[in-house]
Amino acid sequence: MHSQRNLVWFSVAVLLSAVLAFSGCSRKDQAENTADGALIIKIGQVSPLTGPQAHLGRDNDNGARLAIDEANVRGVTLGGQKVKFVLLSEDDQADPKTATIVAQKLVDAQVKGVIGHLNSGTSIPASKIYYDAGIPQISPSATAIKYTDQGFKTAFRTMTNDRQQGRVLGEFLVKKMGGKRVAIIDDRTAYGQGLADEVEKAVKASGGELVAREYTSDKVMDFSAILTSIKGKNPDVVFFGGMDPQGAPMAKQMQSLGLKAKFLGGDGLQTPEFLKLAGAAAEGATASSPGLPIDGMPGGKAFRDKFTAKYGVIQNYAPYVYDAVTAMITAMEKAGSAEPAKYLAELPNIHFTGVTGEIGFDAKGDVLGGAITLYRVKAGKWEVMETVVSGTPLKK
Amino acid sequence: MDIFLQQIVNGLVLGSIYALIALGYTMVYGILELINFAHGEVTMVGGMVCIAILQVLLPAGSVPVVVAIALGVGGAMLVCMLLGLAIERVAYRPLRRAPRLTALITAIGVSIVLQNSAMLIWGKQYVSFPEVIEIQRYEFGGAHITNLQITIVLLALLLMIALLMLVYRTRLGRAMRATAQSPDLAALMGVNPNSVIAATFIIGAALAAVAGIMVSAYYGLAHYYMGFLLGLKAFSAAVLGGIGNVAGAMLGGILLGIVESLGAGYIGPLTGGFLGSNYQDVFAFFVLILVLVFRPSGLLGERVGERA
Amino acid sequence: MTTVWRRRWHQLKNDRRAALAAFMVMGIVLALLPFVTGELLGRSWVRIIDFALLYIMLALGLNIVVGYAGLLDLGYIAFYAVGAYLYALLASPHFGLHWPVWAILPMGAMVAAGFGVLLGAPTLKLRGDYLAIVTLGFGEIVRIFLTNLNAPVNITNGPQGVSLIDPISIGGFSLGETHSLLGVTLPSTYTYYYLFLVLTLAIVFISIRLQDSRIGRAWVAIREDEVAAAAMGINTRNVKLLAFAMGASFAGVSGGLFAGFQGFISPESFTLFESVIVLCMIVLGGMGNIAGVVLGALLITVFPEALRYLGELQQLLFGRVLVDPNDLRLLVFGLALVVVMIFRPAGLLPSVRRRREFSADESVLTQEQASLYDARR
Amino acid sequence: MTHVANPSSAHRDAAGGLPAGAVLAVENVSKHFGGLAALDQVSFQVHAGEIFGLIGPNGAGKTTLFNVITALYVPNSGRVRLNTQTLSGCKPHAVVQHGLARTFQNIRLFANMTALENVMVGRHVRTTAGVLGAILRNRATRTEELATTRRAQELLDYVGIGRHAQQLARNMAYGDQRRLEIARALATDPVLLALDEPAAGMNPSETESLMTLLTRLRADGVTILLIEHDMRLVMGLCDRVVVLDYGKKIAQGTPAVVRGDARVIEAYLGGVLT
Repeated sequence: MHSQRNLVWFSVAVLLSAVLAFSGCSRKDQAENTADGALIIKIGQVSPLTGPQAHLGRDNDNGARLAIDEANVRGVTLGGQKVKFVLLSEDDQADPKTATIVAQKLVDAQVKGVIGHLNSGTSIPASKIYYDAGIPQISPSATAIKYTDQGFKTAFRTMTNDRQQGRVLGEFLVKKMGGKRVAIIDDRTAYGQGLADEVEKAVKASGGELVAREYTSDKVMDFSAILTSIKGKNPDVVFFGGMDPQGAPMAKQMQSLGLKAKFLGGDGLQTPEFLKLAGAAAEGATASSPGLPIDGMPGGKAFRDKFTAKYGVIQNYAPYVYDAVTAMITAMEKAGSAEPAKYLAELPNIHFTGVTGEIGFDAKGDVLGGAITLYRVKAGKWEVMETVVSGTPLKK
Repeated sequence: MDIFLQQIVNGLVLGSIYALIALGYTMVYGILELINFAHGEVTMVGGMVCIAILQVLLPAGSVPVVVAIALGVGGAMLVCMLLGLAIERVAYRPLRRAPRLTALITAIGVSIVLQNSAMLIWGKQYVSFPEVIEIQRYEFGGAHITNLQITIVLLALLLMIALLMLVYRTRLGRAMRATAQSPDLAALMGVNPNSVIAATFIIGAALAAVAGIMVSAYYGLAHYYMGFLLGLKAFSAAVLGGIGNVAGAMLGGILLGIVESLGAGYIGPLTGGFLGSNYQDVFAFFVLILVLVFRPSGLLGERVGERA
Repeated sequence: MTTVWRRRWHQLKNDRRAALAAFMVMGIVLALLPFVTGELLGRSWVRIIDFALLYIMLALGLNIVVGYAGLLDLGYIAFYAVGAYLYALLASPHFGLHWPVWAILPMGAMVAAGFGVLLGAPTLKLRGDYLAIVTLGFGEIVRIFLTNLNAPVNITNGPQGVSLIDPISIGGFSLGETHSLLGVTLPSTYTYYYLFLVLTLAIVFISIRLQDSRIGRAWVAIREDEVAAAAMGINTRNVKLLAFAMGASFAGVSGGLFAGFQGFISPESFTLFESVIVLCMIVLGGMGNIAGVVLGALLITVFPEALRYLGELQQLLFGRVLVDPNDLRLLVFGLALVVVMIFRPAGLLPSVRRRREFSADESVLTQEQASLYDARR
Repeated sequence: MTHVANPSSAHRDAAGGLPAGAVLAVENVSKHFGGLAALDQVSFQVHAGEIFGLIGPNGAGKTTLFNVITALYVPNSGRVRLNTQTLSGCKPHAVVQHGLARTFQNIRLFANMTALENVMVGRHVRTTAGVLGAILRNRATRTEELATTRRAQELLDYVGIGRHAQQLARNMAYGDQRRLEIARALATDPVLLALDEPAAGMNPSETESLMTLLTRLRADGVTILLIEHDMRLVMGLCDRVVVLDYGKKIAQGTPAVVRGDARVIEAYLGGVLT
């Protein structure tokens, strides 16, 4: 007799849930106009606004806002119709599942384009939803090769990908840092592993010897075991593909283990955070970051002044978000329409000088002429060493 | 050889931290048969509070470093003790008669709450531990060990001995063991189970606080999320040694630490380079499972007979 | 005697009628749910409901292992992962394979069941928390292998995950695209909803049938007292393994659907936390009681999403957003867990069994038996 | 009239080389734990339809022997046979399969199942429905399920707790729990019913009604092996008894004979037996 009773309860449960689902009050957005008759154009922005990367997510959000506000102040008319841009920011918690949900949310809200997501792991699953909806997506910071490799013609990015950065790092490691014997560590995240693998290829290609390939995770703080076995292979450079929370204690533990090799990392390490956490151990560490040093950027100084005035210190990717928005609006103006179908066709043809440098996209949607800059910690500060142009040169 | 020695040292340091935390799990389990999932979070709070206090005192410069550290450690222990007490009161005491799984879920809930409160208080960023201790490196047989590491191991050892003393030499200890054997009988013998249990939580929390401080000092940082993994490892250690058994927790902790670092260091050579350090946790868990399959109640855990 | 039978028969008849009514209500609600939700809250909420259905399947599977057989499994998500990866590898450009869904899903169930037995075998002797930690280890081991099996031979594509997974399509009818049937437009998320709904109902049905069966009783008997169960002629080994296998097979199916629905999977979707969440679902809702488990799964998937509106709530209350709602979400979730467990230790909808158990009248016996710390139920 | 004795037990008697009438044969069983011998060359037979008592002072090895018979322990030497089957070395569930059902000294019911469900679990070994049957609920399964329920109710009525069918085992009175345990054991259609100190912790009146139940069981042809402290129960009930002391069989025979036996009296330090 249980079964029947269960069915009754089951239906009750379902009803309850339905009610609960509706209780989450929300309104639906239609295309509307402002008081002065300007057409409202919604642009989405997605990044982790919570969790360990929230500070980066917030930074992206601010970058986008700055660009949007400026465009509105400047005043944009598409096909004779005056328009006003509105930014819808969503939090994907750097989680793939949530990413698809918020992507769906933006599609529902009929955004004309999306800036984001911040992580590769979220940009990839979301890209399918945007592609199905035919909405252009420009990620300012997803570096996984796969993102633009899926054949989705709606996916673009304004930052160099892992292959470009990895190649530069690898060559620099061997040729400039004199790395004969190289040890590579990655944190088994999409970012860390992707970058590390590219670096490994480049190192081998340019004649370096890989003496150790070790692994850790993005949650642990103890690396003494792997560093010890690396020490046994006495390399002269250790490369770490991962983020600063791991990189900093790693640098410390290299010291306390008496591991003398030079320490090299990617853009995950080239942060003020790393300096703070590693303290004295940070000295001499080298790390790369896509793009030009902010002061080396064409509009760098101006941008930083504007940004810091409004939102405080630039965390990391804000300039790329800014350029991503500019690229999108430029394409809209070129097409004389904000209709995705129309301006999507123009995106590959645009070319302008943005904050981070010359912006243009190749057939895949990767940024052209992406530059990579290398930094070294000197006296507790990141100092520019040199900038390498990695991407395919721009067609003028 | 020196590599091997170094790995042992690494394992020992890691292990003694695990052991300290494992004690908290095992003591509570011994008495309540409850996995206090939130214990790892208490560890995290310990580290955080200590850092907070140091950050206030050090720049002021008015107090000498030693005093600052003493205050930091003391403050952290105090906060954690209160926290432990509160957790027991609010989350566990009402559920003593409930099915064990209920208590387990509550424990998980508590640890989620603690994590996110910590996030709200200390932020999402990693917090760095002020460099108060001048790091010295000593070398023996090719292996390096720092003064900090030595302090950690010795302090952990000291605390464990102290705990053993407490459990086997004092009235409170006797009361604890009695309660663990049979709460009702203990009650008949005039032991007040509630106060004994409270005491257990407090002691466990104090040890966790010290462990948390060690961790954040050793790695130079703390994060609201760090308690989870630590707690998990420590709990495994407690089970490995035979949960409910104080000596077992210590053995399990040290053992797990050494197994992990040896695993990370030698799994490659062992498997002819087929598996790398990326499988170190597999290795650790594999050892754990093996032990449990052959000794279903852990290394030192006494055979728990058929209790239905 | 005869009176007993008559009483039974009456109960049966009454419940039948109630059930019929319930069926109809349920049918209507479920059929309209996506459209109503889509209109009121937007399609993203339909997607959320889709995920909720996946979690219901998961939870019902774990309910067999934990709720019925009383085997505390903290590595359950591994079976979900197995199902998902099986689908991803057999229906994506990764290996260039594009098998049909009707071939993969049953296979996923089988393989997952196989893994279930694999996990069960070494843990048969273990009880309670020892079992918990071993299953936990198992779950982690599976995840670690998924993360690292991209070298030396690339099987799982490692941390990068597998993308471009084929959307589920039944007889050329791809759920990946928007269709319009007799004037009604069916977006992808809606069609998925109906597929998931059918499978969920099937799993609910199976669970109900198992509950009052010879096997179901054997499971509960083992949960209650393994030695006595063996003394009653129950082959505890096989029956336990059966529980693991059944539970795992549900997860396998659910995982396959997840892969097809999401189009991209990576190891980070199968962490220990997911296992814990699924466990929370069944305990919160009411272990061993199907309705309870369903409710628990729904609440835990929908609740955090609903909490996204905490911001607007603050607006209402204080006129401005004091704390970023996203920061409060998990906190509130944790608090909810604690509070519910304290005030409804048997879950929101306890099973008949447990309800009796908690309203245990104070007969001499219960007083004798109820030890102060009796947690061994 | 409810039929409780295993229908097939009658024709099994002669079979398998057991002397006519014998159901259970304990043959030179010895069991050592480390140094000390808990059981030393113990032998006896239980005949169909009798209540056979196994008695002895504390530490005499009664429980050890019981565990050897129910195959929880494997004897160091000797064997236990139930009709044609050798039990020693069987898995617990197989022992039940072969027709030996037991109860526990410290009652072990399925606390959170109803009385009815408890007994239905007892039918497990005599029924066959599997997962598929459960899901499809085909005719075969339905009839089996119905039969199981009916049989369970019968047995509950038989032991006199039919009205508690829907009550949780844990909420039943002590005496009723004993009866439930017996009913559950009977549900397995045992050739031999082994009771481990059924009167333990019972008050006189409960013991009284238990005796009536056991007598009735015997009358209905159930063979019973009884381990007991309570001499009144043993002497009043058993057809034959074996007395153990320090793991040795020191006497065997009708209660009357055994009561007179000098060694038994000495073993019990006199007095107690009267």
